[in-house]
Amino acid sequence: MPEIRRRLPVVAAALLAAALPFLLDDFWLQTGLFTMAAVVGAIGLTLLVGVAGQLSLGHASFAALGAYTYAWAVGETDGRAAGIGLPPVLGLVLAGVVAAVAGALFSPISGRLRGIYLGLATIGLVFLARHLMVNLQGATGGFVGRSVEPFSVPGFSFSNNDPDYLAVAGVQFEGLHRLWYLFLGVVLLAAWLGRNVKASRTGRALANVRDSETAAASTGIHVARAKATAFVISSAYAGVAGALMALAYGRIAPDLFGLQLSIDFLVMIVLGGLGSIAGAAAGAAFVVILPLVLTQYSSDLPFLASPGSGGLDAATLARLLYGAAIVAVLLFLRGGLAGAAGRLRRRRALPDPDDPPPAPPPPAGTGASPSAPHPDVPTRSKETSS
Amino acid sequence: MKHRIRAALALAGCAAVLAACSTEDPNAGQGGTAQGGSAGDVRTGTGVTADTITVGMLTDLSGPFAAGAAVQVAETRAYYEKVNADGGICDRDVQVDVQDHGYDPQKAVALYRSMASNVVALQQVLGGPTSAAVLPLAQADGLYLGGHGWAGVALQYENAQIPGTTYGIESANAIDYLVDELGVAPGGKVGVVYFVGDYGNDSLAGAQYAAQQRGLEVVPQEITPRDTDLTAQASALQQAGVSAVILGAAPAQLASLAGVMSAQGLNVPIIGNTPTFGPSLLQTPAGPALEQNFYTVTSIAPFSLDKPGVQAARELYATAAPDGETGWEVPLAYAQAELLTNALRGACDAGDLTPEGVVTAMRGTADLDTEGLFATPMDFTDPAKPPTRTVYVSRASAQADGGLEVLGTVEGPSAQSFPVG
Amino acid sequence: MPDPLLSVEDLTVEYGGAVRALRGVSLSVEAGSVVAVLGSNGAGKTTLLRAVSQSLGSVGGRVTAGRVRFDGRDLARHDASAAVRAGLVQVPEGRRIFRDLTVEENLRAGGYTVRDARARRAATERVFRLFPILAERRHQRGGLLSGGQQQMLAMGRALMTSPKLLLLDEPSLGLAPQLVEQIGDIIEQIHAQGTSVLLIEQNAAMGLRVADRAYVLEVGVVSTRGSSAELAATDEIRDRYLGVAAPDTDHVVQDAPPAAAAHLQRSTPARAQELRVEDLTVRFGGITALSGVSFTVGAGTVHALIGPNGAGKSTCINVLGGAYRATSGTVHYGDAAVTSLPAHRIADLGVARTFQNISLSLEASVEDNLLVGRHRVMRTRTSAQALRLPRARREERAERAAVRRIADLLGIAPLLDRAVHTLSYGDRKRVEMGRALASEPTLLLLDEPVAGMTHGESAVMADAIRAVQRELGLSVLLVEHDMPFVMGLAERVTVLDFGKRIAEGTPREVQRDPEVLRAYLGTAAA
Amino acid sequence: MSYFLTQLANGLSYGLILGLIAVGFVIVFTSTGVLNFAHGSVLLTGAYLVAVLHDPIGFWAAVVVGIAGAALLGVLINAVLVRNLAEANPGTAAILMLGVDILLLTELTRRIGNRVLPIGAPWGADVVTLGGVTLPTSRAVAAGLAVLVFGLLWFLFARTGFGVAMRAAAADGDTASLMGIRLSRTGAAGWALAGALAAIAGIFLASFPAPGVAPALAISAFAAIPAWVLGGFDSVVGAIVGGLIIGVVTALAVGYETQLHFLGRGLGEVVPYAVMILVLLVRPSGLFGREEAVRA
Repeated sequence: MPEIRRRLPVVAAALLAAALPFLLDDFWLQTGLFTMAAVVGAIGLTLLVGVAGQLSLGHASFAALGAYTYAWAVGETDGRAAGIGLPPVLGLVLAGVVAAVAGALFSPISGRLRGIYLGLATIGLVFLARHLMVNLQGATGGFVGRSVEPFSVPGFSFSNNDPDYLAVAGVQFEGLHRLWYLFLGVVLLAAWLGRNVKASRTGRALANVRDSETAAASTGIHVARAKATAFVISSAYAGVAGALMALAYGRIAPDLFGLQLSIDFLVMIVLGGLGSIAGAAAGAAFVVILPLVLTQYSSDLPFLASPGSGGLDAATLARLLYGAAIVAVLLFLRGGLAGAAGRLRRRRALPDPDDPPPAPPPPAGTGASPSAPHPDVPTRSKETSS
Repeated sequence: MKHRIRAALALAGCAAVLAACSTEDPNAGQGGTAQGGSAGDVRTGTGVTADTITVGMLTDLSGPFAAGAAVQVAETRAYYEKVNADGGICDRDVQVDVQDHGYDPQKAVALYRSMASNVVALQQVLGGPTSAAVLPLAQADGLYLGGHGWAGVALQYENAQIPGTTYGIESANAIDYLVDELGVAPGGKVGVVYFVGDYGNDSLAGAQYAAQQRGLEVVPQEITPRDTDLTAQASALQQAGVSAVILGAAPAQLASLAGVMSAQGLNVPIIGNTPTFGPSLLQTPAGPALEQNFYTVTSIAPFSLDKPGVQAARELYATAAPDGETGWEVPLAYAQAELLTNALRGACDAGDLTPEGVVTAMRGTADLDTEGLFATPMDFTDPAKPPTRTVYVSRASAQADGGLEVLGTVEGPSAQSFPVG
Repeated sequence: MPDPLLSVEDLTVEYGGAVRALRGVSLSVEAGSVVAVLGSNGAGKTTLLRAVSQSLGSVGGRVTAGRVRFDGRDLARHDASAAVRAGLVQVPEGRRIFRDLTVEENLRAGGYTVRDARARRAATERVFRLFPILAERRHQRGGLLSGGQQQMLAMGRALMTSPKLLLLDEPSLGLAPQLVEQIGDIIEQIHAQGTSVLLIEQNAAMGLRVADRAYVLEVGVVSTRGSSAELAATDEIRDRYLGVAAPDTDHVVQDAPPAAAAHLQRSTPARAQELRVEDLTVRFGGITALSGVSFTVGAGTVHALIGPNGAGKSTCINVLGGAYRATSGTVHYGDAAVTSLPAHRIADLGVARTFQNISLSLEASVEDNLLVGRHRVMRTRTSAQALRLPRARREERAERAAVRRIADLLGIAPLLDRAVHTLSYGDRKRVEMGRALASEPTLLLLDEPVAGMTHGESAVMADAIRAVQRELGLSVLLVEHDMPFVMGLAERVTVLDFGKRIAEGTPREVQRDPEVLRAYLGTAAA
Repeated sequence: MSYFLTQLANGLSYGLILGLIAVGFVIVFTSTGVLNFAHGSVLLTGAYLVAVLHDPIGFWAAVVVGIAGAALLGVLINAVLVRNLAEANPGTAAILMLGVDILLLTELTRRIGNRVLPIGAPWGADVVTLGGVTLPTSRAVAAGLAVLVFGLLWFLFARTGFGVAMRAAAADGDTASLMGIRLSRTGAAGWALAGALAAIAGIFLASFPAPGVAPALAISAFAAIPAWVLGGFDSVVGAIVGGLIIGVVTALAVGYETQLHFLGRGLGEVVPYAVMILVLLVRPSGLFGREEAVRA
């Protein structure tokens, strides 16, 4: 019974997401695609930052690698950029694999540095990736970028063609609609895998490394390898996210994968709550949708000036809200959206097997433990607080 | 048990979905356009109703090009107000749907999706990365797309309209002008300082081609929009002994480069592409150096040009934004509105005011006179060729309105032969 | 009678709103006196000092009841800086000098609150007179000083403000005997110059020598108080620090389920082996923490490592577990040379350990923490777990069952779903022990497993250790202060003092060793 | 040869400006444990104040206001935001600063718009020439001033009681507070110093040969991050040396771009980060960093 109750929100959300293409217009479909691509990247990053305690500002580079890998693997060589014409499914897998390999190549640094030091070091990856994107013109199309073949399986294309016309229950299914389901599938798979990793031997080892490297090593965990593993896993996620971005855009260029993308990924998981997969999804939705919606519907908001008139316009407001949301969550919302949701749930006293049950004050004697006062115990040891 | 129920539900769901599927287009065979209808004898599609025509501007009002974009929005709005006051187009009022992408490609793509079902044409999609993201989508939708700059890559798109010529031809003309008018001798070296990207690379390609034609050597220096201190580049150019510089960058880079070169005693001509100059530069420390050395080659007429088309643009702007900044954006916005209006009228005359009809009308324009907004009449019939190869040449002058004094027009031999597309 | 200089009344301190470190502690320091607070590790001594010096906040503690009055003022709602300005300075445990600053700069930082340059110069001169060696080395970086010199610097740094009351936290920690004597002399000198001193010591001999009065603190409450002479004469002090009396038998709690141990099974046939420590030396900067220590832990025996605070016991455990590198000497477990291996490889040899200050994942559940211990014996790879392949799920189920058996054994099964940060200190200690056991070790290194526990709790722990040791044929190396606990459990005991081995033998032999008595209670008391 | 020397001088002067910024990163980091991603917008704020005020109140008065304003902004960020974090750890503090940066930068961008505001410095577009080496006067002034500022910093940290207290607080805050040192004050002082240094750097980064103050100026603080990281995260000397290395390497990479063509175009942007990653591969804690700061 609790099993069902726990799954219920997830199932409901998935069903809702599956129903949306019947209701939404192109703007919202496109926004949804960008959001789902970001969700995949955010899940990967929250495994790295939230679970393993390692910061990365370099994930835009892995997303770029994934995007270009997909475009190159699936594309055909034409005048502008090379390609090898693999089936798109393979291209999607390859995007994750190549990004993972690149993440592994970075392990001499990702395994040795920790926390924010790694975050700073990874900034370099963004610029390195950009340099390669611009200069390896044969594969990337240079600064102008290259177009991306639509996703397809034999006999069916996730674009406006093949079949040229497809309608489900009276709604015409164009490329955006079709891609929606592909993306939804990838997101669900990514969330499921992420949750499994988090709750597995590897996930526990990563959390232990985050909390104390010394203790982790003493239980037989190879600390450097664990940190590198976390980095590789989240690189693979970023690579797949990049491939999805490529599909959502239809055309990719180096400008899409700047430092801002890395920062956005990071903000998503912080707003959502570090380490929480549902939180990462919520954070991604907030970060992607907010500016688009504000710009799109700015004319309906009476207090907003029209763009260019010099007053507070929608884009400026979106940036301000974005910055203010980060500041507010960090100042007032311990654990981000997921933390707040958890507290709300607990207050409603519903059992939630995902989280440990509420923390009652130490009981006055449970079992064999004569719960005496315990001296000299900071609740957080020095190792965990750093 | 639980599993079996789940499986049965899944099967039932699939069956229901399949039953609701159809791959037969009910509209097929009804004449091509899926939506829309016709009013009177003019066929219409998205963006056109019985009494309005909606055109779009997808521009940057909060990003790096906000100021210039605002000028263009103001001028464009004023233009269509005047058109509407004069009776509109095809008996309809023209409305301008302005959306702000903030120089963010992701926003641009999403906003494009919302506009594509609302507008009959996009008068402007500003910015390199943003227009690069939107162009293929607009092509797939067959939507007229103007005002995306002068990059040569746009020549591969049937639906994209280039207002004048390409950066590459601008730069080729610049080389021709250096040799023919400014006395740069064959065998000399010309520096090309350019932004990484389609704009800069196009400019470099034109300069390199022309230099080869005219027996000059190019010294390339790549920069990014973030480089605002060009000391190292200036030193490198001086070291190489250049006798002129072509700049495919933005005003901040021009100020730095001109200032440093002049301070180092390297007083050689600097010729910039259209987006390089802004009149406020003349107030910076680099002002004197600019007046001494700076020239620009532009497709669009400089603000101060004394021709009827430009005059009309100036007058409209003076009433629309009396205190607004003056620059090449004013005639450009006016000219683009003229081009689109011409296409819309053509589509109306042809009885096809659908998005496709607008593109067809634009491509049917062979000899459009813009009364000086562009240097020659415009010919849009071949998508793979720019509408003209002639540019205006001007030089910096604090006396002139908009900071540029027009010297004349150029269409040099290398510009004529420069292979585009 | 005038007000005492410092009076602490009914003080209660909590950490993180859950753990109470002090309960109703009262003490007073008369102007011009030296007062010692004695107690074992984890008794709450440092918490007491931090509460007095208003520096609890930085470690997450809070005074929930009682008050601290100094010089007639209530210090509550003032910060540490105000306390310093009022004339109360704390010398922290472990000296904590600023290693990158020179001696002179250290003193300058100490005298930060002294605004008057002349007074500051005079204070510097006074410190240099008290510690001539510091004057010689005034331009040297603090980190290059020896341990004794660092202690002098730490005290000199505190004296820069010419305090009315000096709080000293374990000044003898890790110092050689003659240096301890010297520090004692200096405390007497400081006292003679008119500064009152509140001294915290584990070295009862040293504490009782210099103090007029003393308090004994035991798990957060004052258990004994009196003049130094009275206390030195009581049996309780001797019991407390040497375990001379036979261990109590009446405290054995019945809750420990002895049958549970029968379910613990090894998944590998690994057997305990002999641990040989030979000529082990460890130096940190200017300090020698261990010098030439050798001992052997027989396969399947319980061996205790005892000694006063700072004797090098934890350093030794840290070298065995791979957290520290040995400067010289070797450690072999069976045939494997432990000293050349990284920590995770040592764990692979079947060596598991616990930590003095507990190192658990606080946000994770008890079960997850215990499962981390199973890391070494689990086999499925990340990819199999991510895909939840049947074998991964099978393994996960089996491991959860194994962890439950361990939890049953330690009496923490009801807590499996709780997050560790909600647990009491004693429960956390047991969780950590469980994590060590979960990795199916053949050698268990326990760093103060019952520090800060009540008698009842430590008895349960002793039973548990005994049970698993018997069931699984483990070797156990134990570092502990609680003498009755050690004496009742260990088969052999090695005694360290100042980084050297001073005695080894059966518990009974060691208890009678004059060297050991001297190390614990000082020559005076022996 | 004189070409090489010109590029070298150019790189060194630029490197000293980077050093000013990187030292600010170090001081904020050691005094409050914050990775200050808002450093760039603090820098821009200082430069912006000078640009708008130099006309009404004169350049030098505007410089004083700009430096004081940036310092005050830093102090405010620390007092209002950093000290009130729900979970105080370096990771969340760093992300908080990203949020602060977005807020400040958005407002400044709105105010500046697309304009380039001249800084109004008296040295204008002058250059100095010394033995065949040409250097913009503003850069020569910047180099001289940076050296002076570094000297003053040395005096502060080595010779004054408060400076020693700041170092003590940076080394061991808990113990320092036991000595009566108020960490809130050393923290505030750290932020103020960093803000002032950033403003000085900003003024020179907006001076000739750059055209003036534009929003992109905030990004130039990012250019100092490789300098900071490769110098070691907690070393002031390391930050200065790191700045010089990055400045020189960047200038040479740009100056010899033609010869280095095989590495691709646009080297100037990527070279600082490439150098940083190479250094970290060899020394994870940077050139002057303490080992334990990074590892364990």
